Formats: sequence, C-alpha cells, structure tokens
Amino acid sequence: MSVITYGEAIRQAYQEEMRRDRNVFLMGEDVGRWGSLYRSSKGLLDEFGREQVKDAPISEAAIAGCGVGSALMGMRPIVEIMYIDFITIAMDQIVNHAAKWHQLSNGKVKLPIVFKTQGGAGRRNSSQHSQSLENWFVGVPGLIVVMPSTPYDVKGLLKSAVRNDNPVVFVEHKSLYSDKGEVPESEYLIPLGQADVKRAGEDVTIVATSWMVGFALKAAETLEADGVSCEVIDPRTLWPLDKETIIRSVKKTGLCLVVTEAPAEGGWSGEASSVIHEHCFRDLKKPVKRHCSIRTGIPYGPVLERQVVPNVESIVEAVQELVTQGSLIAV
Amino acid sequence: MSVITYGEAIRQAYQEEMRRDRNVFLMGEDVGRWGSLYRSSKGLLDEFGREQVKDAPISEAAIAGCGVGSALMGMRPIVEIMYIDFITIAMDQIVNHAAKWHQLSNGKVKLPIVFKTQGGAGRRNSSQHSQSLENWFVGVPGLIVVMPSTPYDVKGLLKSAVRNDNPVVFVEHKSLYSDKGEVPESEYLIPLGQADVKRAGEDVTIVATSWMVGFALKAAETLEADGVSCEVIDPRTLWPLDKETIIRSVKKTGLCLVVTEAPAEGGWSGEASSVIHEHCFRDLKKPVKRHCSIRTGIPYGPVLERQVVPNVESIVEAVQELVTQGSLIAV
Amino acid sequence: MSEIRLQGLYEEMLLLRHFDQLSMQLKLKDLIYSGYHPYEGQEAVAVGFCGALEKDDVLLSTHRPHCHAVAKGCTLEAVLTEMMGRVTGCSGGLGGGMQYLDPDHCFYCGSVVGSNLPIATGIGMAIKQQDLDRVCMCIFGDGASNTGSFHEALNLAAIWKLPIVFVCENNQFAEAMPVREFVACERIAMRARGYGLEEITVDGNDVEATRRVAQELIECTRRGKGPFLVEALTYRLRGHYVGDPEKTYRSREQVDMWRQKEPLTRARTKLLQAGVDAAELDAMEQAIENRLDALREWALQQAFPTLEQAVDHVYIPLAKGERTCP
Amino acid sequence: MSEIRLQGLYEEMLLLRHFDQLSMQLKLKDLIYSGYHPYEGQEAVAVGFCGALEKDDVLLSTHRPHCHAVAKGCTLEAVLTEMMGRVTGCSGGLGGGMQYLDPDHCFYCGSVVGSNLPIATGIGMAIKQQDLDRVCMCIFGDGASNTGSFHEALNLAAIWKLPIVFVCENNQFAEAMPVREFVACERIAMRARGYGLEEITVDGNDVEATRRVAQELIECTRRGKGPFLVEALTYRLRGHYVGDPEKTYRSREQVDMWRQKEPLTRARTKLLQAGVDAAELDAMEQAIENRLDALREWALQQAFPTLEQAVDHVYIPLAKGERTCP
Ligand SMILES: Cc1ncc(C[n+]2csc(CCOP(=O)(O)OP(=O)(O)O)c2C)c(N)n1
Ligand SMILES: Cc1ncc(C[n+]2csc(CCOP(=O)(O)OP(=O)(O)O)c2C)c(N)n1
Ligand SMILES: [Mg+2]
Ligand SMILES: [Mg+2]
Repeated sequence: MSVITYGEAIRQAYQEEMRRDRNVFLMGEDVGRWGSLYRSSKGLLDEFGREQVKDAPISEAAIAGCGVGSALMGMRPIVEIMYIDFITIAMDQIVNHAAKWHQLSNGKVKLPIVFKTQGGAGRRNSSQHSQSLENWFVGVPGLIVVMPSTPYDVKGLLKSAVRNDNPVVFVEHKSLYSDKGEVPESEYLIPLGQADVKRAGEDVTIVATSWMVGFALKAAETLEADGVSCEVIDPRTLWPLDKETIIRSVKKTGLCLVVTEAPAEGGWSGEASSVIHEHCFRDLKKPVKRHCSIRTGIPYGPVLERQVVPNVESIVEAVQELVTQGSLIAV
Repeated sequence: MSVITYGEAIRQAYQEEMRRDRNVFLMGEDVGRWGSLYRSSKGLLDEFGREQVKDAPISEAAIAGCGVGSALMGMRPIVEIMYIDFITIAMDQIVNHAAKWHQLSNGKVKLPIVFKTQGGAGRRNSSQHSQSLENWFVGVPGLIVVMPSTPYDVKGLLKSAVRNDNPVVFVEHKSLYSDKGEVPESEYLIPLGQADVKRAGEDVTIVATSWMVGFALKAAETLEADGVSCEVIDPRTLWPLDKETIIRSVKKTGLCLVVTEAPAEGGWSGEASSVIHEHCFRDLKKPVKRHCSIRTGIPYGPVLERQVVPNVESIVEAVQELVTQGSLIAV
Repeated sequence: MSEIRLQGLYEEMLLLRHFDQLSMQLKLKDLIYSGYHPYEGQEAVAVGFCGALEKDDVLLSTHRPHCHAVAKGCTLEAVLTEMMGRVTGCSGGLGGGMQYLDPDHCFYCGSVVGSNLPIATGIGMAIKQQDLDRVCMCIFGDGASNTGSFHEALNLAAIWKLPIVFVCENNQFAEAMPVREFVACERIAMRARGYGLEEITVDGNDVEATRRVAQELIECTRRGKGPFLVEALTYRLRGHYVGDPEKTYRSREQVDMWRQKEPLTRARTKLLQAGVDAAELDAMEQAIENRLDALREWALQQAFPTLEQAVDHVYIPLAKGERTCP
Repeated sequence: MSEIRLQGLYEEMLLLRHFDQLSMQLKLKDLIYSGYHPYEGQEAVAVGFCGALEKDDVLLSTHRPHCHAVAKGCTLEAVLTEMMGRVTGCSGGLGGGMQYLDPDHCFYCGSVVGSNLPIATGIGMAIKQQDLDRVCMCIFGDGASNTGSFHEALNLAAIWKLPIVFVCENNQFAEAMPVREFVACERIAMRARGYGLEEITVDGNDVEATRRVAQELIECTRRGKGPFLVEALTYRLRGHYVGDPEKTYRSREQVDMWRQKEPLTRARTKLLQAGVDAAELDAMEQAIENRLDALREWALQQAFPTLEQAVDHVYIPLAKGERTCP
C-alpha cells in the first residue's frame, strides 16, 4: 500500500489504462497542457502524446458527440467535462445518443465512453460551479452512474469504468482531489455496481455519497463516543444500485439516514430512501431520514458554502434525532 | 362550462394572458406560422402579430437565453421547447442562469419565464421524442415545475405560470392535446403548488402525474367494481409540492401507489414516495409502492410504447397487489 | 474517380422517388407510425452525395433519412420495415422512421436536428487516428446550420483536420421556417469562412453536378485535405411531414416554379436529348415499380418486435466475473 | 459622438491596472476566494468598449469581469467587495468574482463561457420591442467564440436585427489553449460573414482605436443598424488565473514581446510626445494609488453575508392570496 491523493489515483488509473489499451484516450479542455484543472492528468500528454491526450476547445456538445462517434469506431474515450455545471451543454449527446444507441442497434453498437466530470461545493466557486446534478443521469436508461469518495475507490472504479462497454457518467468531487488514502501498489479493479461498507456498526445505517462519506465517517466517530454505533455505506455506483448491501444493513440497524450534497427534492436521496422503505419497511423503527443540502444556490465563500451543505456536526445531530426514542417528523 | 380540448385550453390561456398583458409573448419553433406542432397557438400570430408570437430558429440554447434576457428587461416570455427531449440543449440557460439570477441579485432581478414543453410517450415517436425528464428540474433550486393533466388544469395553471414571477418549467403531455374536458367560460386561475384530488376514495391513495392521471382514474373505476375504493391525487405542481393534500389522504387510506411515466430510478416517484414515508410512516400498512415505466428507451410503434408505460390494467394489478393482505415486496 | 453515367444516376433517383411514394402511401394508411418526412425533389442530393460513398465510409443522416439510407446501400427491406416498426428493420423496428442504426452499412441517423455533426467529429477522429482508408459524410439541413452543434462540430473538425464531408442539404425550409428568414447569411456555405474552409455550393437538383462535387470532395478528404462543407441547393416539394399545413408558409406558385427544376425531369430530358430511347427509360421505371410492389407485399408480412426484444439491450449487464477488490 | 481625450482614457486604464493589481494582492492573501482572472494588458478593451456605454445601456460580461464592470460604471466598492464575498458586493457577496449582477448599473456577468451571448439576444429584443434608446453590449473571449451559444445567439441577433454590439476580446488564449490552435479561422471576425455581418477588427491595445470603433458601433446600433460583431486583438499578460502554470503553453519571450505593446505604456508615450507633463501623469497615478489604498482599508471592514441572507431569494414564495379555482 502507498498513500496517494484522490487526484493522483485518477492519474494512475488513466496511465495504467492508456498503457494497457492504446484505444483509451482522454479528451477535454486543458487535459493536456495543464494536465487538467486539478492536475489529475499531469504529465500524461508527455507520455502518451496528442493521440491519447487531447486538449479540446470550449465546445462541450462537440466534445461529448466526439466521444460518441469515436466509441462507435472502437475507441474508448474518456470525455472530461471540467465542471458538472457545464454538462448542461452536453446533455443532448449523453442522453439522446450515448445512452440510446446500444439499444437502438439491438446490441450491435457498443459505446464504451466515460463521461468524467466533477461536482459539488467546497472550493468557494459559487452557484454556477458547485452543483450536484448526478441524479439527472440516474434517471436516464442506458447510463451507469459512478461517484467515488476515496483515492482507493476512484482508481479502481475509474479503471472499471474505462473497461466497461456502457457509457458511464463518472462524477468526481472537487473537494476530494487532495484527500489522501491508501492504494495498493499492485493493479486492482473495483466492480461497478458494488457498494462499500466504509464502517461497520449496529445502531444506525448512514448511506452517504461522494464528499459526504468522509463527513459521515467523522460523525460516526463522534457518535461512537456517545455510544451510538453507525454503519456507514457508500453506494459508490448510484445506478445500478447495490441494494443488497444497503438492505442488509438497514434490516440489522432498523434506522437509516441518507446523506447527500444535492438538495433532497428531486435528488438521489429520494431514490435511496424509497428503495429502503420498499425493502425494509417492517424492519424500520422510523422512516428513513434524508439529510441533504439546503435548497439553495451554493453561496460564495468558504464559510457559507459549508453551512448550506451537510457537515460533521449536522450529521451527528441528524443521527441523534434518529436514535432519540419516539421522535418522529411531524407533518 | 364548455367542453374543449387540452390543446384549445392552452390556446385560450395564451390568448387571455397576451390580451391582458402585452409584455407576455410566445417564442419557439413554428409557434407562429404553424401555431405550434400540436396547434396549441393556432391563429395567435394573426391576432397578436410577430411582437407577441415569435417563430424562432432551431437554436434551443439561444431561445432559452433570449427568454432570460427579455424577462430581465421586464417582458414575460413563454419559451416553447418543442419536445422535452430537446430541452437537453437549453439546460445551461435554464439551470445556470434562469434558476439562479433572482438569488444572485438578492431578489432585485425577477425572471418571469415559462419554459413550456411537452414530454412522454403515446404518439409513436420513439426514444428520442418520448422521454419524461421532469424530475431534472425538481432538483434545481429556483425553478417551479408544473405538469397538468386536464384541459381545466392546463388552462388555469398556465395562466398562473405566466403571471408568476419565478421561472416555471411547464411540462405538457403529447398524448393529452386532444383530450376533452369541461372548462369554465369565465376566467379562472389555478394556484401553483396545489394538488387536486381527482377522485375521492377510502382504501388506497394513488398519486399519479400527467398522462398517468387518466389511467389511474379509469383503474379506480374498475377497482370500485371489485370493491376497492381509490383516492386519486394529481399533484399538478411537482415543486413546490402540496404535501398536505397527499399526506392527508395517505393518513386516511394507509396504502399508497405512486404512478409515473418516468422510470422509477432517479425519477420523481422516489421523491413522492420518500415524502410520504417520512410523514405517514406510522399510518402506512405497507410501504408506498412505485409503479413506473420499464427502465428502457421508449420503443417505436403504437403497441410497444404502451406496454412499457403504466396503463389501466397494470395500475389495477398494482393496486390489487397493494390491498392484498400481507403481500410485501421481497428483497 | 469513376466516370459519371447519367442514366445510372437517373435510375437511382427513380428508385428513391418511387420508394418515397410507396412510403407516403403506407404513412397515409397509418402503417408508418412516426412523423414521415417526404423526400420528393431532393433525390439528386441523396444519389449524388450519399451514393458516392464506399460501403465502409460512414454516413450520418437526419430525421429525413430514408433516401440517404438507400443511396448509401442500406437495403430497401431494412429501411422500409424500420419505418413500419417491423423486426426486420435496421433497428429491429424499435427506432422508427427518424432514428435507426445500420452498422453493417455504416449508416446512422437520428431525430435531433444538428446532433449528428458532433458525432461525425468522433468518427472522423477515429478514422484519422486509426489511419483507415475511409471517410465520414455528415448530411444535415439548412435548419440544422443554426444549431450550436453545427458550429462546435465544424470548428472541431477544422482544427483537427478531420476526414469529414459536411453536406448541408438546403431544401429552403426548416419545417415552416424559410431559410431566407431564419439563416442570417445569404448562402449557408458562407459559414465555411468561420472555420477556415472554402465556400462550396452546388446545384442540388443537378445529379451530375452533385455526384461530381461529391466525388471530388470525398477524394480530397481521402487524401487528408478534409474537412469540407458543401451546400447543396434544392427544394422540398412536399410538406415537411404528411399533413403539413403548407399554405401557412409557402405558395402553390413557388412550389410549382420549383417543380419545373426538379431533378428527375431534368435528368430525363437530358437523357432523351442525348438520344436515349424513352421506352427504355419507361421500362426501367416499370421494373422499379414492380420491385417496390413486391417489397410492399413482403414488408406487410413481417412481424413486429416483441416486448422482450423492445426492452432488451438497454444496457450491457455488469459482468459478475469482474475481478473484485483485493 | 463625444470627442476622444487620450488623457482621460489613460487615467481610466490606470485605474483598472491598479485595481487589477490590488485584487491580485488580495487573491494572494486569500481574501478573494474564487479563481481570480487577472486583466493586465487588456485595459484598452474595457475602457474603449465598456466605457463607451451610457448608464442605461446593458453590458453582459464574463468570468473575467471586474474591469469591464468598473469601466461600465459599477462602483469599485461593489465590485471589489463582491470578489471578497462581502455583503456590500454587487451580489451581496453571494456570487463572488465570476458571477454577479448589478442591475442598477445594467451590468451582468457569469462564469459559464459563451452563455452571455444568448442572454444578450433577449435584452436586445426587449430594447427593440419596447423601442428604448438603449443598446446591449456583450463581451466575451476568443474561447467563447467556439461555443454553440455564440453561433446560435449571433444568428438570432442577426435575423432579428437586434441592437447588440458583440465584442470578442481576443486575448490569444482560452486558459492554456492558444487561439491559433483552437479557433479554426484566421481571425474570429471572419465568423461575421456567417451571420451576414461585416468583418470588423480593432487593435485592442490602442485605447483611442477601441473607443473610436466602440462609439461608431454603439451609435450605428442606436440608429437600428445592429447587430455588430467586432474582434479586439489584445493579449493576456498574466496567467489565466493566479497560479496558472503558464510555461505549459507559452514562452516568456512571447509575453515580453507583447508587453512592449501593452496599452498603458503606449498611451503614456503618446501623451508625453504630445507634450503632456510626466509629473502630471505621475500625480494622476499617485492619486489613484491613494484612492485604492483607502478602498482596500474600507473593503476589509465590510461584513460577510449571514446564512439567512445566503439562502434568501432562492425563489419567490407562491402568493397564498392567489385566486383559487371556482
Ligand atoms: C434540436 C431539435 N429541435 C427541433 C426539432 C424539431 N424539428 C424536426 S425537423 C425540424 C426542421 C429541420 O430543418 P432542416 O434542418 O432544414 O431539415 P429538413 O427538415 O428541411 O430536412 C425541426 C425543427 C428537432 N427534431 N430537434
Ligand atoms: C462552458 C464552459 N466551459 C468551460 C469553462 C472553464 N473555463 C473558464 S474560463 C475558460 C477560458 C475562456 O477563454 P476565453 O473565452 O478566451 O476568455 P478569457 O479567459 O481569455 O478571458 C474556460 C475554458 C467554463 N467556465 N464554461
Ligand atoms: Mg431544410
Ligand atoms: Mg481568451
């Protein structure tokens, strides 16, 4: 094991996959010269050249379509959309084409594209650069949606995404790039569609995604001290969802908190909560609680943006409310 | 009361609002010469001229942005996106600008825009012209999302949407334009954010949206014959949601089926189901059941597209499963 | 470049004309379900351009694709039955008349206007990178030239010098929108300058001209001189779709005026002047009609896809065999 | 058109230069939180174009907006404290340095490249329809000219003849992307032809030239001759943002070469040649420095918005009073 950052883990995943298969290439704004905004492709232009590392103009629709066309021809594009906020410009290609051509060809055409982007708050980028839009893609048949929270996960999942023959929307988090974590020296893959129990516990299940996973783990430590044992689950892949792992946990604990950075309404937390109620209704002591960002544009600045998003303290409070006897959300 | 079609109700709403306020104008592809694809603006170009009825080129991003800019200047644009599938091209303007500028101006700037489009299946248009993407907008703070199911509702809600000072995403359904229904001769408005109990019942609550409402009502009739009394609720506005009306009903019936045309995963059904569980947990005899389209691209042709979408028979079955003692979804 | 034989081109156009008519009849009988977009009057574009491609050249088409598809080499059977939603169609009857994929004939079309241009850049990029002896042709309408996709794709293709021939089939209308009023420049070809490309326009109703230009551009593109943008001027003689209230945007007179210039009459006249025997041409036409009658009968016998087929291949299930975490 | 006085323009440029430097210092002290995009070297564009607008003309700017904003008439206080996230900022400190709205000064900027062009069409349309004596100016970069938004907006503005002056501020780079490599045409102005507009280019480092052209175009636009697209050629002397690894895409030599042509030195030299007293100019500069020192002190005293302020105005609550169904 070596300790590396989330950003470096991504770089290693690129490097290993591009070396393994020359059809794998990275395309996006400044992925080459700059090595991408958060340096996750630093040095790759030198090693692989312009054939595999392509700087592209500010044309998100064309870049996404270029991914569709090149995948159609047997290449394996990794299309980087610098901020998920700009994926709004590439939606037609991703939703109307990438997601649908495999089925429209009755399985003949395969589109192994990774639409790689990053979302969320924490970098003081304000409301046009900090959104959490991942649930849009969960609602589109034909797409796989991945959201890794650790260096170990991002490397193993990115490698699997590159090798997968479906279009995959791969959502990193801007506040995680400098997070450090242990990653094996030897090559490994993490299967898509497999959740990970980040911490085992008995009293409450916390399902958290992306940036929220780290907060949930810290909250779990605090709560442990108060004698509340939390099991923290990171789905890692939002679709297809590893329901088994989540259900098994909730059947054990009987209490569940879903934590997402996206506001509750219309976000993935509703999907998770519904699935859990549908499968664990009789086991639940209380309804699943959703703890999500305030429904607002992300305000600017270091303080406010963290106040509108769930944090360690607010997660601790939410869990405490959950474990407190009888407390039920009133109408 | 006079009996008119959903399409005619829309036309009347346009006409009344454009006469009332010359700042109200309709813009979109062929809204003028053609009177729009489903003729819902037929004859308006003659009455109001090009100042209020503007045919626009195939430039969804520009049309949406034109809506933002003109609203900023005090006009009240109704921006028509011919199919919701093409709103993928206008997402940046709607999500990053229209939805955010009111807050970014600390309330000084108002953007009274109606982004009007139509979605869903039933017209044999295949997968690139039949999607149900409404939940995308529910997840975006700053937007109001409306989805009317009857001539009466579409007229009253469209007029309210035009008068509202928030950006409103107004999603009609392509299979409803020729549906007939009673509409008052005298002017009326329907408040945004107010659900409607389409049918009162005692045993089961069915929450259905758009095209699904009519199917749910027919299913309720069939079920009545079998002695199952269904209460059918149409939220009409997906955000802000009239939780009270839904909760009141579920507290009474203790059983709930949510029916949407969008596939369950990532769709609005998860939001509805979560809200109901959160508020009615102790009253529910069983978990809320979601009955939604199969997770697939909408296939072509008259038969298949109706088979992948909920229909009267499948809704009846879903309700019967719900009322059958003890039947619980297995893990 | 292969010699251009007018009679052969005329025969191809005749086939498309009759195929379009057959399709229209089926649409009127409601045997084609999606909006059907007639092609009458534009045959010289499909035959001249799409017909000039080799089998493994890639063609990206539009929501008005059936004649492009046939000219490219897709079978009449597959194209017609796709429109009819039968399992023998290009997309197994799941796509319908505006969106189907025929990988075996390197033909792909879709119903979102302008969206085929960005996809073309990826195909061109792959061809260039894999150093294949193939080209990509992307055909689209005058209306599509107003989409952001058009602009982003042309710029990308131009800066990367991709082997793509972009063909703008200007049939004077985008639905009810006359090109004069909705495209800001006099000729769409003028947009080429914005991408460092030359302005190329061709009479889209003169099949010899379209074929000649097509051959040249395809040839140059094979030699790495691409991309190219060419505007083919033609006219849509029928409504945008069957049932289009045409009078809301154009006059009978205008249509009649253009009917004088329609490509088949022009080609036939020229052939007769060149001494070709009218009877020979009539026989040719008769043979085509017979062929299409047989096609029609056959098509009506074909099955519809089952629900199982319709919901299959939504995505490729995740391999359980994948190596898991150590 | 008002007479052009170089000394006045020079003073405005000096203010922007020092304002940019002050901002950069605050960024280095981490008192500006979002990516800060320096403006050094481009002052003649902001002063020449944005400064030529009347108070109620509308300006739409970009992710590099601070100098555009000041030249348009926004107060230094509001612009600086917005970057610093203070409640006294244009957007009450909620937008930050790349996205804020100042309706009182008809100034709007955003951080999504190219997205201001479509919004400009709506403003132009409203001005035209309401027959107001106002114009809209939309300023954007070379990189933005590759977006679909650029194309769709220019076509729309052109077919509707909207009163908009589109200013492409070509500073030679989009982040690390050199314009030569990423914009397919030789000069961005060449794209005008695709919208039936004339090609207009101006030396963006010559403030008299930019102001002259700006006045002409604004004047013509007021008289209903719009829209116009003008390319102003300049050069970004600093990195795209503070911390930009510039060596990955350009050489010191290139930067030094352009520094010779930077607009302030040019203006100053010309003024001295014209006999203006150097001491007078130095005094002018000193006054500006003093003013900005005071500004800095004041800015640091300003409060941050509260959480309540931050989550207010997300939307306008639905009026309960609305008339309900009969
Ligand atoms: C992005 C998008 N917007 C609108 C439509 C609706 N639509 C279908 S065909 C058409 C006109 C296309 O005109 P043109 O590109 O000239 O092709 P033509 O129909 O003339 O062959 C429109 C607006 C669409 N399919 N896609
Ligand atoms: C749609 C979109 N894509 C990418 C970005 C990231 N980005 C921010 S500034 C920039 C470069 C813009 O270049 P240009 O338009 O020339 O303006 P300049 O920075 O030179 O002033 C990019 C790519 C963005 N903000 N928006
Ligand atoms: Mg056309
Ligand atoms: Mg630039």
